[in-house]
Amino acid sequence: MKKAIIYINQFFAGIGGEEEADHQPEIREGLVGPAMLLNQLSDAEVTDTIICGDNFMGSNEEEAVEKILGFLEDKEFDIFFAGPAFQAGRYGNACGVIGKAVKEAFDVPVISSMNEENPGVDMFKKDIYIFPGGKSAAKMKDDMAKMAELGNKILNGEGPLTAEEEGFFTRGIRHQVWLEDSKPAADRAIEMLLKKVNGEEFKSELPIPKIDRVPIAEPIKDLSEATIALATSGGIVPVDNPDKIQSASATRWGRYSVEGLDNLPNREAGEFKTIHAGYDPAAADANPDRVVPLDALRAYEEEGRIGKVHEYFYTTVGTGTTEAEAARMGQEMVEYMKDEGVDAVILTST
Amino acid sequence: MRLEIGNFPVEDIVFGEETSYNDGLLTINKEEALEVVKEDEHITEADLVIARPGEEKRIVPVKEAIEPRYRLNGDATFPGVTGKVESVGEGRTVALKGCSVLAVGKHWGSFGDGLIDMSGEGAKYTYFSKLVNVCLVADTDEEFEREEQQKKNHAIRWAAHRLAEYLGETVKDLELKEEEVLELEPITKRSQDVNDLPSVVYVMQPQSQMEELGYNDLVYGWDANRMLPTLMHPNEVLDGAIISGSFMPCSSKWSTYDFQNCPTIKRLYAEHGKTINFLGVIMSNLNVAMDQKERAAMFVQQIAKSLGADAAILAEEGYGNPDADFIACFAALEDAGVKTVGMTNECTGRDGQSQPLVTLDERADAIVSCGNVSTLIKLPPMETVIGELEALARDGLSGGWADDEKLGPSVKEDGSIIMENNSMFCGDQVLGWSPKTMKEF
Amino acid sequence: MANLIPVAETVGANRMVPTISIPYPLGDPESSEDEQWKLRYHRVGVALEALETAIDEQTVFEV
Amino acid sequence: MENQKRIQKLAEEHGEENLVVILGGAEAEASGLAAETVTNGDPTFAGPLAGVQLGLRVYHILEPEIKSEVDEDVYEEQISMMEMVLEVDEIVDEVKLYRDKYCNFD
Repeated sequence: MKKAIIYINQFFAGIGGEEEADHQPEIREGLVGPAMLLNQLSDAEVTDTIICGDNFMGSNEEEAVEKILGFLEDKEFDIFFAGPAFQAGRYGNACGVIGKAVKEAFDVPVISSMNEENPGVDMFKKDIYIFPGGKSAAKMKDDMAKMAELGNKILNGEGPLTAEEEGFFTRGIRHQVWLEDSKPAADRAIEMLLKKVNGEEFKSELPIPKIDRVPIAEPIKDLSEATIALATSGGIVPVDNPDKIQSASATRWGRYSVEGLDNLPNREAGEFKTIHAGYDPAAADANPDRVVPLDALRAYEEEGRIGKVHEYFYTTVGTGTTEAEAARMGQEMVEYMKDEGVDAVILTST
Repeated sequence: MRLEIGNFPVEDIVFGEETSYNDGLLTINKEEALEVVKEDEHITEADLVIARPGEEKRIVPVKEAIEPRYRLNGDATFPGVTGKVESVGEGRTVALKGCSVLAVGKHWGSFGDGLIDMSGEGAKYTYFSKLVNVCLVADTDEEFEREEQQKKNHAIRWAAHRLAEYLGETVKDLELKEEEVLELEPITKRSQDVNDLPSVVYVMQPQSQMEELGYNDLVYGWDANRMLPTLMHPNEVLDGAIISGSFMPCSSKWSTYDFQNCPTIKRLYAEHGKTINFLGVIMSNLNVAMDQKERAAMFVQQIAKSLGADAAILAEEGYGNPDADFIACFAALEDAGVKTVGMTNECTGRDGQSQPLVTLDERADAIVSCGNVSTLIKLPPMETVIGELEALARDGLSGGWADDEKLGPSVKEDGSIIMENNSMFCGDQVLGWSPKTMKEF
Repeated sequence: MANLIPVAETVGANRMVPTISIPYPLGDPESSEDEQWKLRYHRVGVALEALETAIDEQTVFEV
Repeated sequence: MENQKRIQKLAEEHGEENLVVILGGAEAEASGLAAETVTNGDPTFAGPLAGVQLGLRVYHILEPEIKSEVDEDVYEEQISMMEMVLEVDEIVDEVKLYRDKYCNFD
């Protein structure tokens, strides 16, 4: 029989309310509070209950996560549940923090439930399955039933588990599916068009998601003291592409020295070229400075407009490259840049 | 404009003495057919191989697909490619239905080439597994692009078009059994009850992002990169005026076969006079520079406005940077009060977590989505490979790779493969066949 | 520095300087070497100005 | 929570068959929750009666069975005002639902 473990807070463990919210993390073998209900509804056996005070989790997150992951280390379990957390904000946060950590550490499905007003929803819906739940514990049964039902489907290998059919909050994870009725795209388009023209309700197959915002960096106070790095998604690499960066859907990146170079020598000179498969390479191969403007930045260095050009330029390929991979590569590049005192980056894209 | 297409269903294709059509059986004199192929001296080797639905056959690298056709007045079936530039879309054309000519590299693949499995799990990823295919497997002396990831594939693609015309000619004198009539009255000469219906334009954005000539989709033989959006009659699109290019990641590609049979145009025809007034096609394009994208969107908006279009269906051939053209056009149409439905595929990554289109705009509120280019697909070996399997891994196909830390090479020793949907031949069927959509998981 | 400003905006870039084309962001091969250099020098200069400028929303700097 | 503890204790001391719980809640949902708690166990699974099925007899004060047991004048004085403003039928139905379903005694 498959095994499940559930996380609940001090209140649902019967330990106490606000006065006990600093309760230390603990694990109890067997069923405590809502674990009993889950055990009735789930196809898995609920073997243990993890309990932690909401405030403890809020103010000692790292310690709490470390302890709880420690509890789980020698446990066997196939699925993890957290909550339901209803409208309780701190509890929702705790379910999300633990759920995400457990998913990353043990790669098991994690399921929770929260009221749509719970801030935990927006914070963690991308990381774990979260069902829209009731405002208070009066909805315990309904909410737990939804969690258990999805858990059962996952454990029994049933699918596909789409947000639309199962009802959990959308997670920004989109995959292709074959429509059951095989209705061709042309028919779907005409139907949508007629509805739109006639002012009837219609449902886009690609709802426009909210756009990510990046915090704005402070301006550089004194450029003449600053070290500026060049970076590109245009795929400029040494001609032998030593890091084997892919020409599309890249997952790798490289950094190459420009020390002592006034510009980037081209493909013909046996130095730099582009391996980007998404655009015509002729112009970039003939003069890589068209993509990575080292020559121009050197000129500003000479004039004293900037302090200096950073020793390396950073590069990868931006065609078909997923946002997640791009973000990861960017973060990895930034580590190096920070270590080496780079103040600002000019990133060129093609 | 009235186009009559005489349809001859093809149930099977065999080689034989005389190229002929008889009651669903197409017989090809291989030698004679290959002579047509080799009219271009750049073709160094060529063979024809038949691939039927259900057979254990894997075809790669596939560069183009064409429905065999012939124009009965003797003009070029594919103007500007197999003959002079003369207008199409009017008069009579015959077509061999249920089959296609595939242009297949004997060795070398390129970024925009794809793969077709005729049976098994892989068959569902492409429309062409349902057709009886005449595979023209050829090599050329186009040494200048041998090592390039982007290839024009000129000799093979043009040879396939000649071959399609040659096969189409087989039925030119035969008695018609089934005829499809495609006719739209001129826009200003329609009856009141048609004029009262919501008027709809179909905006197409065929691939045209390479600034160098030879890679892009062609409009009457003219590189679509060199044109501004223009009004076309849907019959021209269906009758060979548009030729597919050699650049776009393959699942996003619209082959010539797709243009000849464009399901969205057929569907708009079916609704014409009943629920809508189908005005025609605005042929736009895809561009590299932002001002080009904006200029194209502006022209599309202007044509739609001048026509008095109430609504539009907008389709892009591609993803990534073309999404910017798609969204710019979508926004321009909505701003002009033209209620628009977009058709596209998405690139959400192997894990499904990436932003679906690189550019988004809340005005794009009605989209039909046809698939994820980056879905990983694993397929078992096939008994027979037509072309060269190694091309998938070696030659930089958009959905293949030579090596990967986790996944290894795309082509395994036992002939099984792992690839991205990107290289499924015309797999996302954005011109209207797609039975796929995208859902949140 | 990007040609596809809408893409940069969508992914959340804050300081943006337009470039001229996808295959050659900073130097059109059709124009003379001198013109290309001037353009590249100028646009990189705009990027440097952008780095010095305080902004409170996504900003596309004029070139 | 305290109430659940108290009822659990009373049931242990006097035996479940010797206990009748009379509710005074003003809303159907809350009364139903309380009725469920003392019969089938705490449905919120937060209190001592989580997973404990006492199966007690449970009535709302507004139900005719209880009304008939109470001195008319006292009822008039204490309850009748509330009887006029509350959704009596809803409350009674809700409590009866759990009693009929989970009560172990007649």
